Amino acid sequence: MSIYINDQTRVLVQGITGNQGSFHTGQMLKYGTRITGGVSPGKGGQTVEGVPVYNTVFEAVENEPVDASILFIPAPFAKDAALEALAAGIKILVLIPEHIPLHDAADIMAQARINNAVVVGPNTFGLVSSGASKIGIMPNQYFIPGPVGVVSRSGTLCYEIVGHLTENEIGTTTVVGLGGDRVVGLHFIDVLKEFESDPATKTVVLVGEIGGSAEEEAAAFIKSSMTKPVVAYLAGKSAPPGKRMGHAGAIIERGRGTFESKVEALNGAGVKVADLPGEVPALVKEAAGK
Amino acid sequence: MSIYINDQTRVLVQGITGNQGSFHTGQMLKYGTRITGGVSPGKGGQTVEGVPVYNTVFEAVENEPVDASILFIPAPFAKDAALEALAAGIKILVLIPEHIPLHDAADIMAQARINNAVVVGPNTFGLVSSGASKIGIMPNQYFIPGPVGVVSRSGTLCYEIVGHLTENEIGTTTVVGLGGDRVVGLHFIDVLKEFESDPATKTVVLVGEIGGSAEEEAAAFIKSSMTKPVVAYLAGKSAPPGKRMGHAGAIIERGRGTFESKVEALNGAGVKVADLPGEVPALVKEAAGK
Amino acid sequence: MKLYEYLGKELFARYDIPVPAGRVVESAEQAEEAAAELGEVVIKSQVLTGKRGKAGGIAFASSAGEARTEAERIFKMELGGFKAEKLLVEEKIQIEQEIYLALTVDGTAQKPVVLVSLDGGMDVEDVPEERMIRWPVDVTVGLQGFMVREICRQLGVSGDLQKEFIKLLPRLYRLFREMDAELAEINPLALTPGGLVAADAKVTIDDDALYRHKDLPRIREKTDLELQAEELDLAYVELDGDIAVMANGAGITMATLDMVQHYGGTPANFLDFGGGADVEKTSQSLELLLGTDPRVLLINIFGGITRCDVVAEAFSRVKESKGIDLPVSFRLVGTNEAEGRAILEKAGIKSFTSMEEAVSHAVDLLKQS
Amino acid sequence: MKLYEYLGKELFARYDIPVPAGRVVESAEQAEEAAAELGEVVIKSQVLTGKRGKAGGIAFASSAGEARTEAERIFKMELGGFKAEKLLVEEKIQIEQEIYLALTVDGTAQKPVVLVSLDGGMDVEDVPEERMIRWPVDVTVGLQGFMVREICRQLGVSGDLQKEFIKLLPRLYRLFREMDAELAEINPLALTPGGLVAADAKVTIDDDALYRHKDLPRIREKTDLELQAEELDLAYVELDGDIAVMANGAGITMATLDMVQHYGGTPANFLDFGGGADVEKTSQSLELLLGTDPRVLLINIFGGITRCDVVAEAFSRVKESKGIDLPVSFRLVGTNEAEGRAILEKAGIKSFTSMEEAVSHAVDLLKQS
Repeated sequence: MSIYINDQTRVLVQGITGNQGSFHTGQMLKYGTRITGGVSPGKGGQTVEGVPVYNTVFEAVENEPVDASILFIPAPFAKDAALEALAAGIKILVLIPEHIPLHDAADIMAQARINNAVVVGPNTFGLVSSGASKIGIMPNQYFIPGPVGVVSRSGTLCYEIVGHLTENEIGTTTVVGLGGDRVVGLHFIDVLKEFESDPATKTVVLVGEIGGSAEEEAAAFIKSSMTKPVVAYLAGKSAPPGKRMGHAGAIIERGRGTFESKVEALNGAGVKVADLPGEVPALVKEAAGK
Repeated sequence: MSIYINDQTRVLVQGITGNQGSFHTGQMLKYGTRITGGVSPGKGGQTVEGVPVYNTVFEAVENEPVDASILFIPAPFAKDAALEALAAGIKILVLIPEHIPLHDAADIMAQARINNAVVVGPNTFGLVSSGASKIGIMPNQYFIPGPVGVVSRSGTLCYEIVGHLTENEIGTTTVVGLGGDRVVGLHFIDVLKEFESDPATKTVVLVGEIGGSAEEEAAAFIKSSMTKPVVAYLAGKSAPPGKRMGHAGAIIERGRGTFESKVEALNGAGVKVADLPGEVPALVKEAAGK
Repeated sequence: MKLYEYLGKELFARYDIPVPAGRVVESAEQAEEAAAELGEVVIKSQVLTGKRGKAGGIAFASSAGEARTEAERIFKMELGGFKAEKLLVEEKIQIEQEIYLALTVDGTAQKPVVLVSLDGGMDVEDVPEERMIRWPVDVTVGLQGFMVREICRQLGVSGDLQKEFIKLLPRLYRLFREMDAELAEINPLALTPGGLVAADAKVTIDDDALYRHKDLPRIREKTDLELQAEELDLAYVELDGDIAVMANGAGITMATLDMVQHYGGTPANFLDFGGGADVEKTSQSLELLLGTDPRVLLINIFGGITRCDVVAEAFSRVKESKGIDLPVSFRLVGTNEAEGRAILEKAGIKSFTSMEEAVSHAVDLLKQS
Repeated sequence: MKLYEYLGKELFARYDIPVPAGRVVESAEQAEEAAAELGEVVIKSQVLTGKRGKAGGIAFASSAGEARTEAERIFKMELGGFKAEKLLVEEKIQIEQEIYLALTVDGTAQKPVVLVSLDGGMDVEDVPEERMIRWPVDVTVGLQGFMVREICRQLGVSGDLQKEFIKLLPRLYRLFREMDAELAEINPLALTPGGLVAADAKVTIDDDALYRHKDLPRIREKTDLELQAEELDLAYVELDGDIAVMANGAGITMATLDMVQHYGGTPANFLDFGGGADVEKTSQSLELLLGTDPRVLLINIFGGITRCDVVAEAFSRVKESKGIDLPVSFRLVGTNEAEGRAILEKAGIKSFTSMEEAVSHAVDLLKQS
């Protein structure tokens, strides 16, 4: 079982003929993702890794229905491509690019809300239903089926933690990368809700970081509405206030979004917070053992 | 029974302190409409005909829930007021004003679609659930309960026809004025659907006019999906092509939307078209007798 | 409000939509000067009628002298009842392909709609339906690049022409929205060696939004009566018959005309004086009608928002001040009906409650007159 | 990119948001001239630090001479590590009330949000939460009049001030959206006898959208290293410690710093060289780091989109060309791990697979050095 996607999900790759698009199309196919088509304006009629390429999303969906689209589109053109996918009726969008302008992201989210579509990202590694379907750019080998749901604000750190789980032979149901930008589609709470109602997910790992109030909001939700155990790791304990650490979110401003406030909120919701990424598997086992 | 509204519908009057707003608030109250409040920026705290006046729609709905709002707002400000009602969660809007700019109407309808709201008008007399609730400006005395649903593109002509029905002691379930502008919220088909599924409505009267293709579309819908008898009257038989007769719609352009094409389409759907307004009651009786 | 071609093209230029180099001229001499500058030119009468070309209102000239001669000829022509006050003299452009492009509002979809066809240059009604691409635009999304790419795919257009469309369509959409246009039509949109150029411009601005466009000139290519009616905010159309008709509401006014014809009469006009007019405005509407010298006057009032007493009061006032000596048939029901009827009786006017009776009476009066 | 106050005010003026009359000056002489024109003035250092006023970067002057003296003083000051190159000399305005007004983007709501408080003039973090009105704006609707009326109702504002808000807020919203601002803050927004005036301007433009605003100057109030990093499109922050850290991804870079501290070391920087960098860019990132003279170098790569062989190749290249003589701890796993490890071995570099091992090794190296 999994959330959002499964092995039946029909996936479109927008920007399939580019370097990133074609490489990850191959990777996703290897993982088992059901890719039904790609879009690259002006390249219609070609194939990439055996996948047919269309000129427009409308042409693609005319030929075969599509459930989800992953975008490998340069940031300045990502809004247009995302709006195209939404207009063509696609209900799950995975926005890989970073540096999408803030107001473009706001415009995309507004249309996604209107169309009842789920947007993962932007600036995300995507999401994976382990062993069934990967719509993203994460390294295939770490994502093996198992009982743990993972949701993360950052990419490589999430691989690090999933890597530790895998080393310990703990697999995952679904791993979702929320994306590192200020405006992203899914938030912790959205994904926690899904995990809570997914029978296959027994334990949840939340990978957060300093800045913003997403972890505090997640903690409040866990406290009020979750029965499943949650384990967390938070990055940024050593970060000085007022400096932006890469992500739009990773900045401690005006005393808000500190490491301490997040740990306190999570602990208050019964969530154990690991000191080091390598401690996560033990905490998961401990939580699952209860 | 009735469609869209009934005697429980809580109605807000936007622009209640103006001449039209206050006069028709009185008329609607006399008819039995449940008016719970009015809005007039800067006039909050006053009362009109015993109805409390608020400064904003948000203030009004904070005080008492509202199901429908009727707007007596000068055309240049109508869009703002309509968007306010939609933002405040009101699901039925009756837009009385004429001369609302075309693009403003398009903007209003876009937001209404997003909010799943019904918009009656603009440039309409409103709608009335006979004997229960009137949200509009039509003269009270002609709208008595009975088995006939009426839907019309024009106002006074609709009164004329309902007047003939009343003279013949034929009452109405609901009478809906679609409004005379190029962009209006409800179309014939929307209202016909409601009448078809309203148990109290036994016969439907459609009052149309030349121009556009609304009557032809209605005819196609009647043919494919209606079991109840429909009687029609169409204005504009004598109108010369290319001249705009008042309404945005009432113009025969490029040989389309002629009287003859509409009569043919309606007859083809089994709809009798009256030659004179005064012939409608006889046709209704004949249709109901079948 | 329809804009003259040259005004439409001024708007196009403001929105970076390419137009041919040209000059607006008010005399044949100026046309000659313009042609001397521009070389081979096309001279186009600036009137609002659609069929300028067929009627001879457009001419080509390969020399300045020829331009002068043609301009003289066109200035003398009457097109659709009007003589042009201005001509547009434009460089002759090299056209490789003629495209039809328009934006209007689709009432059923409640949205702006893009219309494009590769069969440009001809009358739009002659373009086969299946050769016309229609793309409704959600106003909350706007006209985005992806829509143009999809339109191009459906047209079978790619490469440079697609790139030209991707530049041009969003500009036309912005103009359409920001200028409150009902219609923004380019026919033909000419593909030239230098790219797309708007060879014609038909832009109609929404009258109801003119208050937002104070910089636009007000165009008054109308009869005096129509202009008067416009000032009074009346919906007025001149017709050829004998019975002047005044009613409240567009639908019932049309129905009144239909009934006049049904009973064998001929209407002299369509006059909808709207809802809720006061005595002053109603009086002015009546005076306007009387100015057309009709043989019979037919007034049909079903008062809703319009009050019967107001109409009756206006009528008796005009009767007193101007004298109404032609036969009148008056129908009066609805809001404040009794008060209205009383006023009319005092003024010696009989009134009907039935529209049928009033109209057939009017036709009888016409036959008697 | 934060804009200097004077640039923010230039934008305000472009969007018809009233600002005080003023001059931007680059010398004390010019400040004197400006004050001679403007009368009583306020002189404001054009630096990006927030606490200009408290630090003495703002002064009032009632004569031209005084303006010169104050300007001289301010030009010499260092504020937030930078000396002002420009001062803004403005007429002193008569303030009846100070208001806080800002537009920013609310990540949770995914929408622009209006922030307004009648407690203006103070630091925004000192405004009590319940005195701050927050109004999220749906971008498909835009900032409409009704929203301003409702905000005013919640503020308890009516009459003339409400009218001023109704004029001003939609203009600030347009600026915010069209200029791709992350923040457009006016604090204080001054109520003067002539209406609302923006007494200050804090506008931050979204770096990711700067390509759409070629007319805006590029502001470079940063250290040389930060500027170099910006040119390389790296996320780089200088810190005070000894171990230079380079990793791929913001989260894991932060986690690496945390782990350095956990094992008793101190990080010299935050350097996230992103995902999918090529050999060239990776080499440049390394060179930048080496330029900071750290005592130990820690590289932590979990290759996903980043390829281990590329990083290893870059490292061995830099090692060869520039010579890396400081102790290095290298962690390398993920995409093309075997190839990367082989390259490192060839260059005589041992690498770890575990982040914990690599980090604790780096701290050991520091202790040994």
